[in-house]
Amino acid sequence: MKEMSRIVKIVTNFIYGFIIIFGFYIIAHGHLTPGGGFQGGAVVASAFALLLISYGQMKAKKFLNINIFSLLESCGLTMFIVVAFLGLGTTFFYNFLANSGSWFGNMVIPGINPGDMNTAGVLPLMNIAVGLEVFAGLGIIVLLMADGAEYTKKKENAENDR
Amino acid sequence: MNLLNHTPILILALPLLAAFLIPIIGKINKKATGIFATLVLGLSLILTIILAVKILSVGPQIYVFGAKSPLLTLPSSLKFPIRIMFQVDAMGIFMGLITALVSFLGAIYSLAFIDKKDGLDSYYSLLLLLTVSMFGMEFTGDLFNFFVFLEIASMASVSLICYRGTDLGEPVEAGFKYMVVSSIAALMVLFAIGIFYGEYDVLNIAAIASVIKYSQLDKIALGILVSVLAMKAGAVPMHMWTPDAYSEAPAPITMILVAASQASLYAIFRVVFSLYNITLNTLAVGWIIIIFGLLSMFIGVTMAIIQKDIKRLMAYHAISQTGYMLLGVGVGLAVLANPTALQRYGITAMEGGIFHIMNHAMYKGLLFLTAGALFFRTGTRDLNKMGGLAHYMKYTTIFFIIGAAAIAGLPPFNGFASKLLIYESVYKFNPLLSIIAMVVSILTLASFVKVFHSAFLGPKLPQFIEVKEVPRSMVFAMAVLSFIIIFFGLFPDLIVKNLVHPAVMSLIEQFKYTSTVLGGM
Amino acid sequence: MIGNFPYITVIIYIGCGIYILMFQKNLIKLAIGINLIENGINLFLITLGFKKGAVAPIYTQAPSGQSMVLPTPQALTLTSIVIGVATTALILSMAMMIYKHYGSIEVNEVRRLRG
Amino acid sequence: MLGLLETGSGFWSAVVWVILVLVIGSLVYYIRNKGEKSYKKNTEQDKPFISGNPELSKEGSHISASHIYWGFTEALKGYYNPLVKMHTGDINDYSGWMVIITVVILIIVGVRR
Repeated sequence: MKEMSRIVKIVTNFIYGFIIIFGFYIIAHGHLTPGGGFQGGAVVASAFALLLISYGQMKAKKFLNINIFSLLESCGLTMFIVVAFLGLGTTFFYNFLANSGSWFGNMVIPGINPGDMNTAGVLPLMNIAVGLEVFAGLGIIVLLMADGAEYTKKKENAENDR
Repeated sequence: MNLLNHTPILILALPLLAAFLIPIIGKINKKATGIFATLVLGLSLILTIILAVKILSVGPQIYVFGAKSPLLTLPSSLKFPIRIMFQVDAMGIFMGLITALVSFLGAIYSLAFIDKKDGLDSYYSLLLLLTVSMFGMEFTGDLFNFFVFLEIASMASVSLICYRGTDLGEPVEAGFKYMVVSSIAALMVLFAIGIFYGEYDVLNIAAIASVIKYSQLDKIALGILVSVLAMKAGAVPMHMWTPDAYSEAPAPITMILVAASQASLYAIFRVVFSLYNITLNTLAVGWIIIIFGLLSMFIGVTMAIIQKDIKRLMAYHAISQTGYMLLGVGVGLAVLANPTALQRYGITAMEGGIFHIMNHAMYKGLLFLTAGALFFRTGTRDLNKMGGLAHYMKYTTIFFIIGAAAIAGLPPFNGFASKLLIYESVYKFNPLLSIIAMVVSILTLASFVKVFHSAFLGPKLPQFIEVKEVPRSMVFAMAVLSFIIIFFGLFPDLIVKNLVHPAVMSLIEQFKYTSTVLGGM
Repeated sequence: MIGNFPYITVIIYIGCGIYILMFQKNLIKLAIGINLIENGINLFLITLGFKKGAVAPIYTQAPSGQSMVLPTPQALTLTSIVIGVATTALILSMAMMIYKHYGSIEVNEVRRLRG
Repeated sequence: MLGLLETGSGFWSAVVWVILVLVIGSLVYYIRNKGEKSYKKNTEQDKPFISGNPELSKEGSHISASHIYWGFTEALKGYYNPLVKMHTGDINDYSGWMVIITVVILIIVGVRR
């Protein structure tokens, strides 16, 4: 994919930071506001897609490195399973942090309230793990599809020239 | 905190953790991923055996996720289970043993078989994911959890079918076809689960089974589930993905795919026996499954005889052998309603059908591994190009003879024991079915004689001069399977009495299935 | 009759999806067909949990006098959407590989394995 | 120890079968050894007699896979041609078959009692 015009690149440089921060907001507040690991990860991955389109596939490969994404994805997945294993004292996915006073352990106030971030025990950890995995995974998918599109474009150009 | 009552989940969680760690290990050193995956699968095989011994001695095991204790099925304030739970009874662990053994041997076989440099860590993590999802399909007691594992299984198997797709076109085509058909199937299963949830507001199989009334909606859900899962198991009118997928996947993966379609077969039996049991019109649904079995048997074997590609021929045989299992269990289902016939031949027919699942997984796995060995050495799968390989590959020839004799149902091997059970009991139900089953068995032998003659016999061909025996890890995997085939063949009563009969009983007695979860309500 | 409109849309969704899968010749259109069926079933799951005049299930306790919609179908739909993303990504990347090897994504050309 | 498998009407024991095969096999082998001693392998004696025609080379006479059951497939051409044509291999037919079979089963299960 060729690069976009200069205007798009400037706007992208400005915007993509906020998109990523918004994505992390959705991941972190998954247990309070609508959203969670997958939705937040998708928003962050849309920032990568934006970078890919505006800078074209060749340039984007320099700062969107597939190996880092794959490493991030494995770390996210392993974190998810390790958090589930930690609950093995009682049962597999046991929420050992809920109402325990330590991390994310406050009591939940019933009724209508804006909600306290420090509640719901293991759930925020799971959301972060899934968010990490999803935005790395979708990042890889977007980059690989860009490579695929690049290959088929080169093939078509070659056929048209012949 | 002894690990014993956590075994149902550890069988799944350890390979899952390994699957996620493998890309990281792959970065450190390429060869370690294969050995690590094999060790983890070996560990999960040992855990499956421990769980099997425990279930066959004590009774079905429940494992509730995230509850105060693994056995707390009903949260204090409610009358029906909410949490996702594993309910492993004799039938579930019977299939679990097949999955564990087949995937362990597949991992050992692929240590030497797969030598691709780049995609090695994705291969092993997908193999572990496929094993985990098959375990999940067989152990779960929750309908939606079954749908999620079904979807993971089809995605993992599709990516493994396309593993050789970077330089070849056919594997990707086979994978694409399988993926399209499996996603329709999975979405239809989700539709049926939506119907169940809409009617009974609960997703747990045992809870639904205790309140099911076989209303008009339940009939629709039953029709969708049976036909869609029959497609995933490879029953005939919808079997066409099977030869494409089995012939294009690498040999160890085909062996595991056979066990994966048997997991869908198990799902049909779970839906029909544990979810509905007597409430459904047993004769009609029984005859539907019998007709699926007959079609699969006959068309599977007649299509197999004319095949030229060795793995395509064996794939059609997998379809025709699935027909035997459907026939056996279909007869058992057809007579489920009247107890006298059930005692006389229904239970023996089901024992034959379910014992045939285990036997088929063993000898079909062995045959696919021998086909993989031939492909590994000669590079072709076309029977016309092969010839005289018995001169060079001694062990593979012996293993092939054992596998072919077992699939054709020759006496000392395990195929004969389960086919005999099916013939005698199905004869009492309806003689014509048993006659067709015998004719199909003869045609199976005919087509394997053809493979043996064209691939192994004949003079030494010039282009195979430098062919030599396959590496040790492949020979070891095939040797283990042959030992099991011979052992099951010589002492079938050990297996039938200790493993197959409890499995059949756990399918037939629906009240035991529901009472373990709802506490004998 | 108004209450049945979501179910009619579900039938239309699944009908279009199945029509596409059975008659369309382009592989990408098959992926679209699968997505249509998936959307239809997600809509079906959501409408199962619907209660007239109920509030979104995001509170620990329902506000006084009001009731909340059933949360479980929404969780099922979430997982189904996640699986839908993965399935579509897999199918589209396979379609790209088929185009790379076969040079075409028409169903009647992608037919080497038959018989 | 004998591994008796009850099969509804009778039983099956593979161990007894193997013992029988060994006993009868050794008997047959014993009778075979009593036969003509002057027979030697790989000599003129074990050439197949094809009414005097020269024997084809081994490579020439090896029937390859697609010709082995040509008689069987030729006789059943009426059954095989439509069956092979049905396996078209394109995806529309795969999903078409699946939808048709689901509809048929829904009719059978739904309409009956």
